[in-house]
Order: sequence, then C-alpha cells, then structure tokens
Amino acid sequence: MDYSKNEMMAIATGREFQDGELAIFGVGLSMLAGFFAQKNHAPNLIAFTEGGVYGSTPVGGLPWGIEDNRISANATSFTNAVDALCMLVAAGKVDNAVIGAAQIDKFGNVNTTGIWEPGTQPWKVGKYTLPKVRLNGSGGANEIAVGAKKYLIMAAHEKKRFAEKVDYVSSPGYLNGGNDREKYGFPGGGPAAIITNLGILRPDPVTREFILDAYFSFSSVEEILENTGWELKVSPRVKMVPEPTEKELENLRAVDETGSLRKK
Amino acid sequence: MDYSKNEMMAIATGREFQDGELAIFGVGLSMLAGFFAQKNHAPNLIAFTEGGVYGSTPVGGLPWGIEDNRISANATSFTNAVDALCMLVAAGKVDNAVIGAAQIDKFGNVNTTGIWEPGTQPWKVGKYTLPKVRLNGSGGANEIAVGAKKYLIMAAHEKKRFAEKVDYVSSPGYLNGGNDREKYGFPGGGPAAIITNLGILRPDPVTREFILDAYFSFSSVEEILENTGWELKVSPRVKMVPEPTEKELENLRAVDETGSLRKK
Amino acid sequence: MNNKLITMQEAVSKYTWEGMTFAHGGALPVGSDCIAFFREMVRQGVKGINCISNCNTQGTNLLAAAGGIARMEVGFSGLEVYGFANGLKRAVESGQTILEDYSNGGIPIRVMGGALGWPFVPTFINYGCDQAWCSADEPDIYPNPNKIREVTDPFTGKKMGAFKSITPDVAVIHVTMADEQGNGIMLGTEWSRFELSRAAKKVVLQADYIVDTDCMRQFPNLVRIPDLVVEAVVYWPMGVWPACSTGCYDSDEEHFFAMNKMLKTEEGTQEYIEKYVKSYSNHQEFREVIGKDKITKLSDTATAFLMDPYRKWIKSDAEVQELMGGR
Amino acid sequence: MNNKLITMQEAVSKYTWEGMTFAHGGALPVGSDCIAFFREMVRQGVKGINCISNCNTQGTNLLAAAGGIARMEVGFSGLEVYGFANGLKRAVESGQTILEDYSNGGIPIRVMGGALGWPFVPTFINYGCDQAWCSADEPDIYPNPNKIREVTDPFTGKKMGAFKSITPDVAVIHVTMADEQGNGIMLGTEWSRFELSRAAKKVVLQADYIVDTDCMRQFPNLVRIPDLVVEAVVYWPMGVWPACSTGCYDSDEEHFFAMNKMLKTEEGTQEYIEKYVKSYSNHQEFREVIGKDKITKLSDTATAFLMDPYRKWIKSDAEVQELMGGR
Repeated sequence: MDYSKNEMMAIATGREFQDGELAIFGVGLSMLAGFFAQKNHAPNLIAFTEGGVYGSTPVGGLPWGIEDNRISANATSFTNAVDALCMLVAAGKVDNAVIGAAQIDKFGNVNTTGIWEPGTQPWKVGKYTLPKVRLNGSGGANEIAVGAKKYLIMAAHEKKRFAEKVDYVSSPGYLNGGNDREKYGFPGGGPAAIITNLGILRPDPVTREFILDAYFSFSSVEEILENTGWELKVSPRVKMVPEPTEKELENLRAVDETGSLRKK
Repeated sequence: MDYSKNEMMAIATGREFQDGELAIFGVGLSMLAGFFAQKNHAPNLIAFTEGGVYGSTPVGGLPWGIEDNRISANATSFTNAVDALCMLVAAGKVDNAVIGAAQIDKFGNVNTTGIWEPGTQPWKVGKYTLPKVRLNGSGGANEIAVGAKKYLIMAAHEKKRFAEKVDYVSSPGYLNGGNDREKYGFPGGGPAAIITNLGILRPDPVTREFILDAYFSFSSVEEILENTGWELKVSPRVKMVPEPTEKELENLRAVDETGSLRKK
Repeated sequence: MNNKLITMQEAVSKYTWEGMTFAHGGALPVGSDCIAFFREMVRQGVKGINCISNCNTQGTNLLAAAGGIARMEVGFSGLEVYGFANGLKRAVESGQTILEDYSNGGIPIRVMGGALGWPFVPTFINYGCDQAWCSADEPDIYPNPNKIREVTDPFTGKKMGAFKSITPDVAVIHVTMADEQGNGIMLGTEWSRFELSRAAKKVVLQADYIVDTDCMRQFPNLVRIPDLVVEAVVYWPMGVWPACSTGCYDSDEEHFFAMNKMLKTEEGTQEYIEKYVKSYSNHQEFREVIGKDKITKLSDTATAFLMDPYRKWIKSDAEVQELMGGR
Repeated sequence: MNNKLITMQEAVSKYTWEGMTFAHGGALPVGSDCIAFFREMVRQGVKGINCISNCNTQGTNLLAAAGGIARMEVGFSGLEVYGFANGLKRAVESGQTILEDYSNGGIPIRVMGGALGWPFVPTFINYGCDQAWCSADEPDIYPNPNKIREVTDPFTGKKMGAFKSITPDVAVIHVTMADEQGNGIMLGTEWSRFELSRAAKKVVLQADYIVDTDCMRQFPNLVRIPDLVVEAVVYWPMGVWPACSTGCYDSDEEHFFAMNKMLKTEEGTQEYIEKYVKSYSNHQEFREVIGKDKITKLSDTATAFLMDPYRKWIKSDAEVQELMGGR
C-alpha cells in the first residue's frame, strides 16, 4: 500500500481516539487526525475548538485558523474562551486531545515558545534572556496539558526537536518525571503518547520517562534512536504499528481533501 | 398638596439619584423611586436588574419580580447573574442603588434574613439557632451593600425595625461603625442614607452612626425619635425635606400606575 | 446524532436520588425554572435532596412542602411580590430542611468556580456578614470560620473571603428551546444556567419547545448550552407554570397565590399534590389541568414577539412524540 | 438615547495614549479583531502601548512592526496557518517590544478576574511551567516567583497558582453589529470580548454594521455587550480585513500573506503603511483600497446566512452618516 509518513502518523494518532470521547484538537495535522478518527471509527467523538465553536464540520478547505469561517459555518453553538478553554479543557472535562511541539523532552514537556542557543536557556543560566528564535507561544496547548484527562503530542521526529530537556516548558508534561507533575495539582493526567512520523513513544508508569513503544513499517528502532536527542529507552515489548488499512486510508484522504498529508 | 407618606418617601429617595448614574433597584417601592427619578430629573439614569436585564421599560403593570416578562418585554440585552451582580454590582461599577430592610441598625446594617426572640440572636448567644420568623434572605442586596459606590436603604420607620443592632447582618453597612467596614476590603462605599416614611438619616462621617438629617412636613423630630429603636442623634442642621412639587407628584404617579404608593 | 429526548418520568427516575446534590435553573422565583420537573419529583416521592438554588422558586417551595428537601443552599428564599414561600418556610422553621444562606451573586459565582474546576472562589460578597458567620451546617459555632474562609491576595497581602465551589451531581435546567441532541436556547436572563450547565456532572434540559437543529445552526450564538454538556432533554410545554417563561407565557398570578397559600399547611400541600401533581400523567394532560383558557390568556404576553424568529423550527407535539418513538 | 457614534480618527485620538494599557478583541489571529482601529493607531503614530492581547492578530502585528507596542501580554503570538507574525517577531527579537507570555485561556481568565473586581484569579493553567517561571518584566530572576504567585486553597490546604487580574484602560472590541447607543452583537466565538467589555475602564466598539435598536429588542440574548458599558461606537465595514468576520467576510489569504511578508522588514512595513494605512481617510476610501471585486469575493462566505435574520435592521452608509451629523 502506498501512503506517506505523515499519513501513518495521522492514522496512528487517530487510532488513539475512542468513540464517545470529548476531544479538542488544534489546526492542521492534529485536526486531520481527529476528523479522521471521527469518520473512521469514532462517529460519536465530540470535538470543539478553543474559542467555543461547537458542532461544526469544516467546509471549503482546510481552516485558516481554529475559529475561522471555514469551521464556523455549520456550528450549532458559539461561546467563548473562558467556557471552552477554562471550563471544559482546563477544568478536566476533556477525554483526549492533540497538541503539537516545536521541541519535546523525555518527560513529555513541550516547547512552542522559543529556541535558545545551547547553554543559554533560562533554566540553565537563571535568567530569561531573549530566545534565538521566537516561536508562537502556548496558545491553548497549556490548558490541554494541564486539564485533559489524557492527550497526545504529535511531532516530526528529529534529533533537534527531541531534547533531553526543552529550552522552555510551554505545556507541562511530567516536568522532571516521577511525581513531579503531581506537585501542581493539575486536574489532567498528562501526555499519554508522543506520536511521530517514525513511531510511538509512551511514558513509563513510574519514572514517567517516554520510551519507545512502537515503530512503523517504514521505520525501525535504530532509525528512531538516531533521531532522538536523549538516550531513548526501548520497551521490551516494542512492536510494529499495524499499517493503515484501505478503509483507514480512504477515510483519512476524504478528510484531507487538500492532500496536505500525502506529500512524502 | 395631597400626597401619602409613601409617596414622600419615594420622592425623597428619587431625589438622591443624579442624571447619568448607573443604578440598580429591586422590585416594588425602590423600583418606583428609581423610575420616578428617571422620569423626573435624571433621564440618563441607567438602571438594570440583578439577572442582567438591560434597557427595559416595564409594561403591563408592576412587575411580579425583577426579571419577569413585564420587565423583559422591551429589554435591549439579557445576560446573567455573574455579569450583573458580580461583574457590575459587586465589582464596584454601580453609582447608586436602593435596598429594602426588615430590620436596620444604627450603623446601617440590614437584616432581611430572620427575626429572633430578643436575647437569642446568633451574635448574642454564639450559636445559629433557627429564627422565630424566617425571612427571605439576602437576594442581591448583599452585592449592592458590598459593591455599590453608594446606596440608599428604604424602610418603614418603626421602632421594632430600627434596632440598636440587627439580629442578622444580611447586607453589611458600617458593621460596628468607625473603620470596621474597611477591614473587609469591600469595593463599595457603604450606605449613604436611610430614607423612611418619616424622614432621612445619614451617617456621621467619622463614627458612621446614622443620625437624623431631615424630617418631612407631616413628621417631626420627636415622632422619628419615638419610632427609632436606638438613641438616635439629631443633626444640628436637621431640616425639613421640601415637599413634593406638583411636577414630582405627577411624574411619580405616572410611574406608579397601579397607585400602590398612594394608599395612606 | 444522538437523540436525547426522554420522558419526564424517565428523567426524574434516572437523574434524582436520595442524598444527591441537585441544582436547578433557573431565574428568580417568578422567572424560568424547571417547575414541572419538581412536580414529578414530588409525584415520585423523591426525598433527601441537597438542593443548590440560585433562588427558591415554586419548584423548591413545593418539594420542600412535600418534605423532599433535606438541605438547601440558596441566595433568596422568598417569592418576590408573592411574598414568603410558605412551603419552604414551614420546612425550615420546623427544622426539616437545613437552609444555608448565601446571596443571589453568591450561588452563581460558586457554581462558576465549580465549572472552572477551582476548589475555591475569591469573594467580597457574603464576606463580613452573617451569611459567612452563620452556618446551618455547624450551628454551634458563631462566628463560623469554616463556611466562607479567609484567603490572602498573594499580590498585595490583603485579606478577602473564599467561597467553596459547587459541582452538583445533576442540574436540571429550563430552556425555552432545545433540539433533540441537547442544544439549548434560553430567552430572557440566564441567571446562572450557563455556569450550571458546565459545573454539574450531569445536565438535563426541560424545554418549552423542541426545535429542529437548523434553528441552532441559524442562531449558534444563542445556543449557550451546547449538546456536549447535556445528557437528556425533556419536552414539557408550560413547564415553568405558574411562573413565567420569557417569550412564551406570563406568571399566573391567581395560581401563584393559591399554590403558595395551599403549601402553608400539610393538608393544603396534600390537596395541591392531588390536584396539580397526581392529576396528569403526561404534558398533554398537564395542560388540560391548567386549562385551555388560562393558557391562552397567559400566552398573550408582551414578550411573545421574542419567539417570532424561531417559530418555523418548532416541532409539534406529534413530531416530538414521533422522535421519541411514540412515548 | 445616547448617540455614541464617532469617527475612527476621533476614537483613536480620544482613546489611545502613550503608556496606556490597551486591550483588544478579539478572536484568534484569523478571526475578528479591531484591525481597522490598529491601522488608524499606526496612522496617528501612537507609541508606547501596553497591549493586552488574547492573541496576536494582524492588528498587533502591524502596530508592533510600526514600533507602537512597548509591552504585550499575550496567549499566542503567531498567525495560525499564516505562520509567525513577522512584525511582532521582529519587534520582540530586537528588544523593542517586551513580550510577556501567557496562554489562550490565561488572558481571558485574568480579564474575567478584572471584570469581577478580584485582585487575583486562582489557576492551574500557566502554573508549573515557564509561563510562570519566565518573566519578561523581571528577566534576571529565574524561576520567577512574582508573575504567577502561589495561593493556598483555604478549604484543603493545597497549593495552586494565582494570576494577577487585568483591568485595561481601554478595550476596543470588534462586533458584527452595534446600534448607535452602543449595544453590540457578536457572531462567531466571543473569545474574551464579553469579559473585556466588563473589565476595561472604557470600551469602544468597532462594528461591521450599524443596526437599528429594534434589532437589539428582537434579539436581546444576542446583545452580550449592553450599551451601559460602552463609551463610543465606530462604524467601519470590512474592519477586520484581512482576517475574517463570521457572517460577513472570509480571511483574505492573499493579503494576509503579503501583509505578513511586508511586515518582516522596516522598509516593507513603511511600504505597507503607505499603501494600506495612509491611502484612505474614511471607510468608503478604505473599501476602495481593498477593491470592490475582492470584497465581493470575500463576502461570498459560507457563513453569510448567519446575517440573514438581521439584514432588515442594517443602516446604510448614508443613514449612518446622517446619524453622525454628516461626519
């Protein structure tokens, strides 16, 4: 079967959603993964957006943003950010979600705020100097990281993205691992998986360090280790993720009408 | 001129409102006083209700309640209690307001919750036993007492209502007087006047004890002292409140279409 | 597409139980509340309810008179121009119902705290007064330091009050219109119904009208309660009677007074229950009990024009029955 | 009956000043914001703004590029599918704009705290992460203990975070429709515009349409911003361009990209200002700058039907001009 790495990543992410879950996903890849799940196996997956757009099914192409007209045309309810992000997401009512990452570390902490020259990170030097590259900041991902019962992190698997420790924690995963997250009393359970274009990482239940759980038909344990910036542990039960079925690919491509995932 | 004591009380209360103020009043007497002011001399007095009914002018007779159809028919906006009571009233945005009282004390504390047998009040016995008579509780008056820049208290002048100390503080005035109110950091300034069917009491700026400021043409200092349950002090500048003008009475009676104030 | 329509009997039987924390909404005593739901609670003999009430209404007045309310947290316990709520007053004065006083802003903001997942809510309201110092739950302590606690603003060091947030087990919420999926539109003030719908673990809507979902798609900004927070929808026209539903019908002065008078005594309460609770078994019969002329008169409200934009989407009794598989 | 309509020039000149705390609303980068107001701020050379931004938009991107933003508190500083906001990025990376990071729920809830008159807001969001530990205002301290402080739940003794509330000097809020008295209707998500309208000391509306107050009386539940919190109303059709206004027009992809590209450099920014800021002096000329064909195309939005119920109350340019005494 012919499919792209991004299609596999989207399908693997979509498979993590179960029917009837209340979910939130951002624009782009994660939205495609979510809508794929809804179309493929979770017809009662309920999704909404950060600003409180409910009941919508996008029209007219990939949305320009998560609250734009393309996603608003069929909505059954419009509310606001305090409702969607604070009352539903941050307060712990969402079952599952997807966030992206510019940088991610072995405890599932996500950085979307800035990249520093190595050795000049705030946590390293005890100062908040300007980053080398300013990114976009947290958006609504922090609310998901804090409040969702569980959530998934999607990222391209590259050594520079997969760091021992992120430069800046925009969205807390398990922080320094172990029970460190519990200190803050967050309502949500933390990241359940990191799903990349090469495989799937899941947290060790005790140390909360992410370890390699599965690779794809086109990747390998070795390739993944090479592309990870920390000494990635491999699960003794590491396995290959089942390839997309025809039905899955068909459903994904129906959702990905502009073919943005198909490019290899 | 022929007018009732209640009409004088409503007019005296209405005179305390200035044009352009943002105001809130309850159902019944206080609403009539407010709408009188609007009609008579404060066309830009802006009033709203506890539940967030904005821009309305009641139709079809005296409202059954402060958010009912008679007050809702012409509204330009409906919101909610958190908005109206917490964001506007309690947060200190309202200029002036009126509340009623079943019992009131010399520091302007208001009781609308219950009447106890003398000597069995919670503050006296250190216990919260059931009151002899259960009243209706605070409603939105507590928010007004806490948040309005200033507010007026309307009450029938009777010895049993005007107590040295109220049985239960539903809506805090100056509490134990002096700077006692300041302890709680309330955004609002406290009660500006007690307006009764016999006269007007205002707080001493230092002790915050309410003293007799004015009597009506049909009442007297003596009558007011007799009908007050504490040793009421009399302002050295005590004066008679000007009688209603013809225009005032006309405007009041236009507002009081059912004639509820006219009964003597 | 989840059809959430159930009957009133099913709703009460499934969503109420002894010892539960039950919230309702909910305008002031004279405004919209799920009064019909309370009637069915009385018919089914529901007892031991811990009630979260923005205000008392004729619903809580009736349930309290029938001995169903063990405890109540409330902002206002009267009936506005209709006076004291005799059923509730009797239950409180006899010690049958424990009444914990707050204010009309206090209950909504505590519910908002529950919706936000906060354990507490900062407050100036109900602070420095007897709503804080008197606790019906701990009557032996005065001033009570536990009901409304003290918290320090970490930025200025100043003290203020802290409410405990509320997360009811179930909220039953009156809406003017709902679709079968549970999207709800309220006309008139929301009071705390928006916050309640997010704070409660389960939400049931009681609707005057069932409308097509196309109505929601035309007016999404009016749909303040989206289907995803709602478990069940009960269709019950005139369901706020004898109070008023903005856009639909006025307060029934005559019945309001008569009802409150009857709830003043145990005998009157039983008589009321016989005549206005046990006398019907569905909403068609319920409307017969109110009477056609009375309904016509009450429906001639100055707010009726507010319903005009939505009439074309309203489903008839027969259409709703069909949606419910004939129930 | 207070006519609050003023011109855009008057609004910017009266309601903006150096050192002020300016809030705007406000959906995400691609959604509704008072972009036209920002253009006029740039035209009038407003500098030294302390900006409260739920999200960056093309408005803040432009004002930052023009050197007008001294400091900004923001939840998201990008442009969604359009990428990084080059004007803002340049201002931040050069040190011209101090950027204090929060999240998309963080700014709204802090504004809500301001609306409620609370000095602080309890929080789990932005707590236990670098939004708390890094402060652009105090860059020499890490982890910073002052930006988001610790507060103890007085009921359980557990620790949580505390945000400082926000009460902006002025909030300029885009609404779909306003009447001349300042009642505002938003179509689409409100983001934090409701809270902003209560938290700000002064509120100015920028409206795509001016409608008759009868529209508000027909749809009072849609009027989430009542006149009493509003000081001024500016009529400015296509005022969100190149972002989208739900019910009115779509995002202008072409201009969105082109604008962001131009804001990447100082020269491009000057060119942009010449072409798209200084090239008009009223909203009629502004629409000529966008172009008739482009407007027709953008207005052919799949959300257009959302405006249908309100069209009969929309006032024409001429009617609005008359209301404004010919200005």
